[in-house]
This record gives sequence, C-alpha cells and structure tokens, in this order.
Amino acid sequence: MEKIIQFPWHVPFGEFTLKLDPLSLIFLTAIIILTLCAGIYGVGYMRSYQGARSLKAHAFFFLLLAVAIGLVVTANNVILFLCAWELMSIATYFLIVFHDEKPSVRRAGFLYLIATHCGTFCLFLMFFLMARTAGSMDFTVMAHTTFSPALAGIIFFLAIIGSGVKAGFLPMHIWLPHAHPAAPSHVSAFLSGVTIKIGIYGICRVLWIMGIFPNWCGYVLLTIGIVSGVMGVLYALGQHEIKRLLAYHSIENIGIIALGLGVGLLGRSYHQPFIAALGFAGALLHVINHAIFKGLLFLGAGAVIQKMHTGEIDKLGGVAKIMPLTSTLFLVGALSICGLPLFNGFISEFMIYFGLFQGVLALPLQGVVFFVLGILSLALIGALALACFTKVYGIVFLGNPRSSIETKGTEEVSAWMMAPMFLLAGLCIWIGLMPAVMARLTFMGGNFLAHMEPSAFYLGKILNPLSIINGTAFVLLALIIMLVFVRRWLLGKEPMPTSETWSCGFTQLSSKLQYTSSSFARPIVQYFRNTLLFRRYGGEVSGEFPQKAQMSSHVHDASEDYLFRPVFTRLRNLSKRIDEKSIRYTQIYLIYIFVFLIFLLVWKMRG
Amino acid sequence: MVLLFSPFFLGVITRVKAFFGGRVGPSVFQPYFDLAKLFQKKCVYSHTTTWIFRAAPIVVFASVLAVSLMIPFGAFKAPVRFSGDIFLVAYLFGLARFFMIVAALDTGSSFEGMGASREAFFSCLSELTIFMNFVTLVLVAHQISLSGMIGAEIPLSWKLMGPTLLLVVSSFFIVILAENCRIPVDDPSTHLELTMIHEVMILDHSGVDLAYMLYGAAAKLFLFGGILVPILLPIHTGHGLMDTLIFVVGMLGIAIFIGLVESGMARLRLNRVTNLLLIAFALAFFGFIVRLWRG
Amino acid sequence: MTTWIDTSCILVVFLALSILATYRITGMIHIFVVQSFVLSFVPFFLHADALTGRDVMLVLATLVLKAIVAPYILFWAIRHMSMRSEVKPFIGFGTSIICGTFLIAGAFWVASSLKLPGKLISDLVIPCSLSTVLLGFMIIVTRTKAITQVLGYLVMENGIFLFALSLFDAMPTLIEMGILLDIFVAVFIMAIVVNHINEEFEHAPASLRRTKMGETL
Amino acid sequence: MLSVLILIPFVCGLVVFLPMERRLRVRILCAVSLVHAMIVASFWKVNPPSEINGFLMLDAIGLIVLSIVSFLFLSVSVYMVGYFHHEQRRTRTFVACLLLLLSTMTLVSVSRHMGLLWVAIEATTLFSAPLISFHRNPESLEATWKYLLVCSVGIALALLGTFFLAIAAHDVHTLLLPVLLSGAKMLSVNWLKLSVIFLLVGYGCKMGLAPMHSWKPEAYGQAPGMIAALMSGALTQCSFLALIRVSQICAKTGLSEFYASILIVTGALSLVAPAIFILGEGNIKRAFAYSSVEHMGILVLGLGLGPVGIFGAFFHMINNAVAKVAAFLAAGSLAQKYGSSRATEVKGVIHLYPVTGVLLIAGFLAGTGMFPFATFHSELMILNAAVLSGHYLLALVYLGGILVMFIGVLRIVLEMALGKPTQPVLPAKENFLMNAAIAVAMIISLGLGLWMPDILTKVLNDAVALVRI
Repeated sequence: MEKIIQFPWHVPFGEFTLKLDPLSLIFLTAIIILTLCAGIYGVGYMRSYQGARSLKAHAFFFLLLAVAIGLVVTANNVILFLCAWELMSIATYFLIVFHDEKPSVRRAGFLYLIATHCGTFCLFLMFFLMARTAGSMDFTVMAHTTFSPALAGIIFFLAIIGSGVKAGFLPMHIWLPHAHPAAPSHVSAFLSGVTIKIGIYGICRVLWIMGIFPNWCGYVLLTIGIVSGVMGVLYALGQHEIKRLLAYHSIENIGIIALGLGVGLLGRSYHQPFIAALGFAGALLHVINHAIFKGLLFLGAGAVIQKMHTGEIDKLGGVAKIMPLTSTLFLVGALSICGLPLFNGFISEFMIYFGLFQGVLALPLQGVVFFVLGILSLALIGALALACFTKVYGIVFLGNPRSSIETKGTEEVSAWMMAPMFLLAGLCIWIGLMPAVMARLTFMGGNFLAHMEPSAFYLGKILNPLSIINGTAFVLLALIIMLVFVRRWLLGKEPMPTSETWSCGFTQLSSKLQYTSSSFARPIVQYFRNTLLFRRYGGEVSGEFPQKAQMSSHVHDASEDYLFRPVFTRLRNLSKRIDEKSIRYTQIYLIYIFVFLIFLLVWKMRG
Repeated sequence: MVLLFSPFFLGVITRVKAFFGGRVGPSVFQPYFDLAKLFQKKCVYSHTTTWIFRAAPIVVFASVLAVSLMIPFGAFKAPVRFSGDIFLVAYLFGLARFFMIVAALDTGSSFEGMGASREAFFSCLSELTIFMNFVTLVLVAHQISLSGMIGAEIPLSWKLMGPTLLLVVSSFFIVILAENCRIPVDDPSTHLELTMIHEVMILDHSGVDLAYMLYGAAAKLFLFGGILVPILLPIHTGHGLMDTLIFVVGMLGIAIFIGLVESGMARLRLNRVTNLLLIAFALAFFGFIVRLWRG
Repeated sequence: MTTWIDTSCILVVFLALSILATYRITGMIHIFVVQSFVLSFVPFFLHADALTGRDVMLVLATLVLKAIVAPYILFWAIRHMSMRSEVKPFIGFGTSIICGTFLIAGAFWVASSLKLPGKLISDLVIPCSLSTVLLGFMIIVTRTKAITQVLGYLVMENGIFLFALSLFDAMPTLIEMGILLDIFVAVFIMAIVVNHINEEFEHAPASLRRTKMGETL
Repeated sequence: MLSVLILIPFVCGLVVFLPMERRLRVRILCAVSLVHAMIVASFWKVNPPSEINGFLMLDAIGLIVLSIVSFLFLSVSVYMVGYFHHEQRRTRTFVACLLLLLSTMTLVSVSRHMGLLWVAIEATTLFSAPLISFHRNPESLEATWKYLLVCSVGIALALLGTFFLAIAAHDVHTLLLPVLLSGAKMLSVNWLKLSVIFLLVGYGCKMGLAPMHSWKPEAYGQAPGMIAALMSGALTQCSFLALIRVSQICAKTGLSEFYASILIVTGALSLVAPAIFILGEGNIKRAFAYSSVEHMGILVLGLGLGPVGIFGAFFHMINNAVAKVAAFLAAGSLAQKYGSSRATEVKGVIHLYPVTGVLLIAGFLAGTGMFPFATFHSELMILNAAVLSGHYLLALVYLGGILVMFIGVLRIVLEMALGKPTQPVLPAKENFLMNAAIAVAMIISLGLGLWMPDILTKVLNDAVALVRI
C-alpha cells in the first residue's frame, strides 16, 4: 500500500522523499478534487478582473499552493515537510490579499501570516524534538522510535498548537474568520476545504508517528473538538456576512473532525481498536466531506456575491428566483453540512457517532463521561448548524429581495463557475447515497492511524450499517417520488393559482418587513449571549411618536477582542514608550555597553 | 400501520381535550375527514415562493414515513434494524425540519419567519435531550439500535434500572410535547397568536401540500408515542395479537395522557419554554447519572 | 627608572581625574595635553639604559600626535563652532570625582587578581591604565557635549596606550604605528563630524534643535 | 595575489580623489568591484598562497567572508549606477570611501594576525563613517556621530582585548593565528578569558550585538540604502569573522564551553532586545536594522551551539548578507523616490512600482527566514542545533524573538507594499540596473534555498572543521 519516491535534493538535512500511505491518499483525494474545482471556478470568477490587475501572480500562487499542499501531505522528511508547509503559508497569503486596496483584506492577510507563523514555529520545535530522540529527520524512522510519555505530552501540546492554528481550533482561530471572507471565493473554498485540513493532517501525522500518547491527550483533543465545534457554530449564527459565516462553520467542522480524532486517540489509548478505527475513519471521512461541501458552499456564495455585489445576508433575498441553479446547488451543500441523510455529511457524522456510542459501552467511567459530552455536543452542533443553514438558505435565497437589486430575469454565472459546483454537488450526493467506496478508503486510513492490521470483521461491522442506511436512503427517495406522483395525480395538470402570501390575511407586506438573519438567529444568540458576548447597540424607542432609531447587534469573538488584540496593543504601546526614552542620549548606549562588560566580567571572571 | 393509525391518535387527543373542556368534541375520526377533504383541494401559491415551498411537504412526509420503518409496533418488528439507526432517526427528523423551516422562510412573511426561528431554536434543545435519552437507553440495553434499545431487554431493566427508565420516560414525554407542538409549548388549535411555532410555519400551505404536512405531523406524534410505549409497557406475551393489542392500548393511554396535559395546562410563555426543555434535559441527565451510579 | 615610570603612571591617572573635575572645555584640553606629554615620555624611561631608534620614533610620534595635533584639532573645532566653553555634565562635578575614585579603586582591585606573565616593568602600569580607561569612559558617559566625548575618548586611548607600553617587547612595531594612526584618524574624523554637525545645526529648525540635537552638542 | 586584491581598491580609492566627472567615479567603482569579484571567484578554484610572512592568508572562513564582501560590493556598485542617475550630489568622498572600505574589508578577511585584524576593522569603521552622513542633514550627521562614538568605544575595548591576548600569548611571542593555534597549550588561560570577554564586547559593538546595538537603527535608518546594505551584509560579517577567530582559539585552548556560554547569552539578548523595540517602529530601514541585530544574534548563537550550529551560522552569514542587501536596496530605492522610508508616507508600492514592490516583499521574506529562501534553512539549522544540544529554553527564546521580529517588520513592509498608492516625490520610472542588482541577490538566495551546490557544502564543511575542536 505504501509507495516511496525519492529525488536528489541538496539542502541541509533535507531529503526529497515522498511517501504515499493511506493517510496521504485520503488527503490527496480532497486536495485534487478541490484544486480542480476551485481552479476551474477561478477561471470564470477572475474574468471580471481581467485587465484591471495582473492575474498572472494570482494564478501562479494558486498553482504553487496546490503543489505545496500536495508536497506537505506526501513529504516523508521533516525538512521537506516544513519547506512545503512554509511555501503553502506564503502562497495562501498572496492569494488572500488579492483585493489589497481594502484595509480589511490587508488586515486579514496580516493576521493570517502572524497566526500561521506562530503555528509553524511550534511545529519546528516539535519536529526537532522528535528528530532529536529519533536521530533522524525521516518520518518512517521516527515512527519506529519510542518516545517517553513526558516528551510525547510535550510533542502533543506543540502539535495541537502548531497544527491547530492552521486548522482553526478555538481559541487559535482568530485569523480564520477574517481571512476567508477577504479572499476571492474560489480561494476561500480552497482555504476552507483544503488548507485548514492540512492542520488536521499535521496532527494525524504526529498521531501516526508517535504511536503512544498519555491518556490525557485524547481527552484534550476531544475537548478541543467539542469547544471548537459548539463555539464555531454559535459564532456562525451571529454573523451577518455570508462568507464570514461559512468561515465560522469551518471552525465548527474542524471541531467535529477533532472530536473524531479524539475518539480515535482515546480508543487507541484504551486498546479498543474498533473505536479507534471508527473515530479516525470518521474524522478522515469528514475531512473529505467537508472539503467537498464547504467548497460547494463557498463557490455558491461567491457566485451570489459576484452577481449581487454584496455578501451581507440582510441585504440579500430571493436570489433563488434570479439564480435557480446556484440556489439548488447551495441547498445541496447546506443539507450536507447539516449532516442530513441522503448527503455525505451524514455518513461521516454517523461514523463518529457510532464510535462515540461504542466508546460509551466500552470505556471506563471518565471515558464514558467525555464521550457522552461528545455525543451531546455533536447533537447540539447538528441542531445549531441546521438552524444556521436554514437561516442562510432561507434569508439569502428565498423570500423577497431586501434591497433593490436590478435584475433581468434569471441570470446564472458562467459555465466555468457552474461546472465545478455541479461536480461538487454530485460528489455530495454520491457519497451520501453510495458511501461504501469512501468508507472503505477512510476506514483503511483509520486502521493505519490506529496502528492495526486491516480486518475484514471490523470493516464489515461498519459497512453493514452503512449499506442499510444506503437502502433506507433509497427507500426515502422512492417515498419522495411516490408522494410526488400522488400529488400530481391529485392535483391534475392545470397550473395552480398564485396570489400574494396569505399569512392569515396579513397582507400588504413590504420586503423590508421580512425576517432578517439577525432576527432569525436572535433567540439562540440571545440565549447564549453571555458565552457569545452578544451586544446590542442602540435601538431604544420611546415616546408616542418615536424618532428615528437605529439598532445594531454584534457578536464579539472573545478570544480576539478580549485576548489577543489587547495583548498586542499593550505590547506595541510599551515598545513605543521604551523607544522614545532611549533615543535621547547617546550616553545611555555607552552605559549599556559598560554594564554588559561588567556583567560578563563578574559572571565569568569571578572564580 | 402508521398511515392508518396516526390520525386516530390525533383524534383521540382532541376528543379527550374536548371532554375535559366540557364539550362533546369532534369524532375521533375527524382528522381522517380533514385529510380527505384537503386531498381533494387545489393548492394556492404565493408569488414569492419557489419550488422549495412545493417540495417541503413531500420531503417532510417522506422522511417521517422513512423513520417509521425503524420503529417496532407491538408484534410488528421494525423492517429496518441496525446498530446505529438512532442517528438516522434523529437526522431524518432533522431533514424534515430543515425543509419545514426553509419553506416557511420561502414565503417571505415575517410571520412565518418568526415561527421558523423559534422552531430552529427549540429543536436544538430537544435534540440535546433526545440524544441524552438515547445515551442512557444505550447504556441500559447495551445496544445501539432503536429496536434493541426498546426491545426485549426492557422488562429486566425495569427491575435494575427502574428510576433511570422513569426519568427517561418523563423527559422523553416532555420532548414529545415540544417536538410535536403540543400545548405547554405550542398550541396546535390556533393560528393567530404571536406565540405559536408549528402552525404558523404552515400557514401558507394549502390543499394537498397542507394534507401532507398535517399527515406528517400526525405520523411524527405517533412515532414518538411508538418509541415511548414499549418502554412503558414492556410486556411480551409472545403472542403476536396480544402484543399488538398491548401496544395499541399503550398508545391510547399516551394519547389520553397528552390530552389530559393539554387540558390541564395553559400555554407557557415563550421564554419559559426553554426552561421546560431544560428541565427535560435535566431529567434525562439525571437518568444518565443514576445509570452510571448503578452501573 | 621604575620610580619615573611609577610617577608617570600616577600622574596620568591624576590628570584624567582632574579632567573629570574641570569646568571649561579649554581647560580640559590643556590638561589632556599635559597628560599626553607625560605619557609620550614613558618609552624613554622604559629603555633609558639602551635607547633604540624605535623608542625615539615612538616618543616623537606620540608627542606630535597626542600632544600637538589632536589638541590643535580640538581647539580648531571649538573656534569654528564658536561654542561656549562650558562643560555640561549629567551628574555634578563632586559626584563625578567621587565616582572617579571608586572607579580607580575598582580598577586596582581588578588588576590585583591579574598576574602578568613574564617580566613586569612596574606593577602600577596595569591598574593605572585600567583606571585611565575607566575615567575616560566616565567622561564620555557623563558629559553632554560632543567635543567632551571626543576628549573622553582620547583619555581612554591614553589609558590603552599606557597598557600597550607594558607590552612593548611582545608586540611588533607595526601595530603601534597602526594604533597611533588610528587614533589620529579617529580624532580627525570626529572633528570633521563635529564640524559638520555644527554647520548643519545652524540651518536646522528650532524644534529639531531642542529635542534631538540639544543634548548631544 | 592577496596583496594585489587589497591594493587595487586602495589605489583606486586614492585616484578617485582627483577631480573628474561624477559618472566616471561610479564607473571606476563598478570596474574595481567587478575585477575584485572575478579574482575572488577564481579563489574558489585555486587557493591563493599566503603572503607577508603568513600575515595574509585565505582559509575557508575567510573565503566565505571575502566572497560575501565582494558580491555585495558588486551588486551595490551596479545599483549605484542607477542610483546616481537621479541623484545630483558630490560623489568624491563617497566613492573614495567606498573603495577604501572595500580594500580594508578585504584585508580583514585575509588577515591571519589578530593585531592586523584589529587594525583592518578599525579602518573599516573610519571609512564607513562618512558614508552614513551621505545626505548631510542633521539626522544623518547625528546618526554618524552615534555610530562613530559607539564603534570607537567598541574598537577601544577590542584593542584592550587584543592586548590581553598578547599578554596571554606572552610565551608564543606573536599574534599570528596559526602559531597561536599550534601553541595553544602555552597560552595563559586567565588572561585569555579576559581577552575573550573584551574582544567579544568590542567586536560585538561593531557587529551590533544586543546591548551594543543601539547605533544600528540610527545609522541604517539615515544611511542611503546601499550603504546600509553594505554595512549590514558585509561590515558586520567582518566583525563576526573576528569572533570566529576567537572561537578558533578558544576551541584549541579548551575554553569552548566558556566562550559558548557567553555567545549564547549575547545571542539570546540580541534576539530579545530588538524584539522589544520593533513593534513600535514605523520606519522600514530602522526596522530592517533591528532585524539585522536579530540576525547577528542568530549568527552568534549558531557559533555557540556546536557543529550543526556552526555550520548553520556560516550558511546564515551568506544568506543573511544576500537577504539584507536585497531588503536594504529595495528600501533605498523607495527612499529615493518617496523621500521617506516611513510606512505612513509610502503606500501601495506594488501597484506603482511592481518590480521594486515584489523585490521588497521578497527581501522581507528572505530576511525573516521564509521557505523558498535559504535563510529558512540556516535559521532552522540553528534551531535544530539548540534542540540537539538540549537548550530548550533558548529554542523558545529564539523562536519568540524571530516571531516578534517577523510581526514587526511584516507590519511595516505590508503597509508600504500594499494598499492605495501614494504619490512619490520623485516620480521616476523604475531603474533597470537598480532592480537587477536586487534581483540577482534574490535569485541567489532563492537558489541556495532550493539547492545547495556541492562546492558550497564543501567549503562550509571546511570552515566548520576549522572551528571545531
């Protein structure tokens, strides 16, 4: 199953060794799918900028990114891995700042680079610690090395931070909701679908290499998954901009993936191979699934933004009538991301649920408690995601337009942009209805991560329910078709009468009176207001004939607004203050020298 | 089975309510008449709506029917049984809910949007409770399939895990009320109140579509009852007809009890509903803890 | 001859200390001239019994550079800039002297722990040169004007030179010439810079003069 | 051959003082650096014989430094042809000092005598000072003054250190390096220790190590871009060469531990100190200057961290020089066009001057150690060395310092490179020669990052072997 390719490469400690194992294969699948789709889409999407700015650089960096990511997941040498990792970060940066005339985009890019750099540094340290123990920079050699539990703990910690920044675990996620909306849509799709998954790949690779971790690592990973998942989707509910919302959903899905990995890791720690394989396989399948449906959603959102010239959910509405195909495709994506049956999201969530329930039955008490928390949060995530995507779909695509948009009937985006969306939607449904191929592949990956021999027994144990689900899905489809026919038979062929929306006779509706996304999400956001730091500004109306009043509400991202930003600002101010002081007298410079000299003399010449 | 009996279930509830309201009330078969009437009518659509609006009733009804395949009714074993079908059940209901909400938003009315928003919110909490109950039941029965959970082992479990099951049952009952929009949460018999949830979402449906929706809602209530009854009445005579009879009696009992609750309680204020659901969750969680304690 | 060398060493340190205590720049330069003068005759005392051409050359070069050229440039710079001849210290003169004595004590303490391999010319050379270096450093650090800093640097170089004399036999001549040359050029360039600073200073806006340049000049 | 190499620029430096046309001077400079570079290139094939009683000799370490110096002068002189196309200034002192600087820096890299080394380094200080005050405004004069003062004190301390070394070597009777190394057993350890401390502080001033670095932001901020490039790329490496020589002596006398601990402390300070200042900085050249301090810290750390670190340090010398030359030259081009190098006044360069903008970003990436550039590898090697030798805390400090520096410089570079363009003061087109000079440096950095030639590996290994015990 494993294939190693070697090329000559002359850099210190570097070796150009590529290895294809099940893990890389799974990630490569996602990469190839999305590179193709985002690339083709980009051709259409970027056409409107032709002439206005140079697209060559953009294309170059896109391809560079694709190559670099391919290298990351196949590299078998630390240095090569890190090189590709850095290359990926830089290429991503230049893709993000395509619209560099906007301050928000520049800020997003800045934040991204800092965040990714922090993460990369943790990886440097982690890999070198591993290399020191293993005495080699080769992943295969490292995998055969035994690490002490304390070191394994440290490495785990560094891996979580290093890769977690890229993946967008809470609270290291702050760059993510800025960067994804800033980039052109196909880049967002790629970022969300693939680039952040590379963080997951990093963790997976470390999990594979290390073999044995202390038990607490699994619990930490599980907790991170729970927190990221739940908070991600809650934040998403509070967003007003469609791509930002999708970005927070990426955090949520990364949380689900981390949850799966945590299940796998705990299964491994407690020597429950089936649970381990299930958790890992579920996480890996979710990696592919998320790449597909999130790609689809971002591409759809991009199409909407290109036609409507805004991504503000509360300004959109009724897009389904203007872009029926896009809206249908977006619906497929939305159903998939909510993890509903018939679509691919369900399959991976099913596997993780299955692993969790198996764990509840097999693990000791503390494991049971954590797994139950996992089940509950997964349920909550599912329900909240559903709320969120009914909101997006309902507000953006349905109803009446909320601001004046001049349209001439239906107006779809070009074929370049439609084709990839069709492909992705097709994949969603394919995996949803016929999960066997992908399940087999990811289960193989799960086995690989769980360090167990592929066993037909376990494979059957998971494929069997999946095939029944498969059957049920077809029954459901049959039922739907039957009901359609019943309806047609009952209604006859003639066209149905149409009228205004009735709403209990509550007519005379202006499109401004429609429910907006903010009001739709308000009960939930209000309910979690203390967790989310949900704040309203203005909006008090008083008097019998109230004056004009304004109201806005906003969900603050706690880790950004109350953790990272104040620290950075403080540091900067401090730095400015110190600088002004020391600049005034040259003599102070000389005193530094003198003091240092004395210090060295006292330190070294005492004996 | 479901198609046949679910409107009857609804009829019983209405009848009980009427009885306690001091009225004679409609026949227990009245829902059948309603549905038959609706099936003959044509639909009226708003200009605002798209195909989503037309598709939603079909999907809702279809997914509820698909769920029914996984639930045993007395002697009738569930046609689809596998380890892990509980997720499919939960998420099929999710699919139904998704389309219901989206269809409501499709009308572009603030009225229906409001209902949709509430539905989305409350379902989050009830989903939590449902899964909590599932976890407890799985721990009790050591099986991850619905048929297994509420199947053969329950009589034994009542002896060992009586308190747990009692808690699960009570919490599940609240969920039934909430998920099916019964009285303390929602009022199924009125439209024009600013505090309702389910009914307001289907305001604009008419004719066959409305029939599908109503039928789906009735079936859903029936299915929830179907999950609850085997836990409450874990009597297996081994005789097919007897078992079915016991099941039917159980269902009737639940219907009557729901009717009683509806008659005896007033509708809760909307912001109290969350508390009710949280109480349900707390009950479920308590059950789980008791299970762990005994385990 | 050791007596003479000892006297010279003590004198050099004492003169450095008195530079620290001087109020006027011209006064400082005068003292510096005396110090250099004393210093330049040390090679004579070193090899009083057998004077070589190298010694004579060294004495002459030192005398010319340190006692004539360098002070001349400094005076020239002062005249050119028409600056007021007051020393502006960061810390008062009294404090400076007390600190200076402490530095001397420290230098002697440090030197006590260093044993010179080979033959010693005088056991005072190393502590005295260290003291001079430290005092020169102190002049640089505690006085505000650029020209006093140049002067402090020169005092420091004198200290180092005194030290170099103790190594007279170990080091090739080339290096000593290099040192002298370097000192010369250093002073030269510093003077030019001081000069330029002054020239540009006239045209600089007032705000800049106060905030940035004021302290260094 | 070596003395010729020193004499050519020296003589030409004197010739340039004669009255002649402005352009001609720059051309002479170009020609001299070209010849110089070609001769140095030939040294990679054939090692030149030693001269003047072994005072001048080229070993592997010297070869590395000499090549850096030569390359930097070549690119700077090419750049200058373009630069003086727009600038109407007197070039006599400027070009003459440059040539003399080249001569003295060559002397530094080939001298095998600790005293001669000191003389040469002192001379470089003197010739570089007038270059800083090129613009003749109060700020640049003030900067020159600070540079001179700090470096002179440093040089004085280094001289004291050299004297101490001479005392330590009393029984060897010479400061010639080969003799010192072979007679290492005869050195007096106590005096050697004292000497090492003084030499480190003294040359550290010149190199710009942490507590002694304060002249750097002033000088680099005020000097023209090309001078800053030369100073940060070549001049500092000359002082580092002196520290390497000290390291050689220490290795032979069993003082490696002693020296390494000092180097590590100094290096760590050099990583932390600029990080404190960089976040509040707004001037790109000053920011690069802080970055230069940091890189000096990295070099010194590498030198103190065992064989892997030493290899990394030598490699980093080359990489840092090349990266810094690109960064400073690009910043210099902008400073010439906009009359400012503050991020508040220069924006959107990449739209107005695409090539310069790209080169600026590339220079920044190379300077902060991002992958396609070779700096990445050398920084990584030194980190690896820290981990291998068990200095975990140091590794953290190292990464923290680099990170903060990255953030600080990134902020400024991005503000300048991207965004809505501001109008330049001197609305000239991009000059081909200026950009070409930067681009060549960038290509070298890129090339080394992707592929290390065998000959370079060999020379670096030779150099490491010279320092190792």
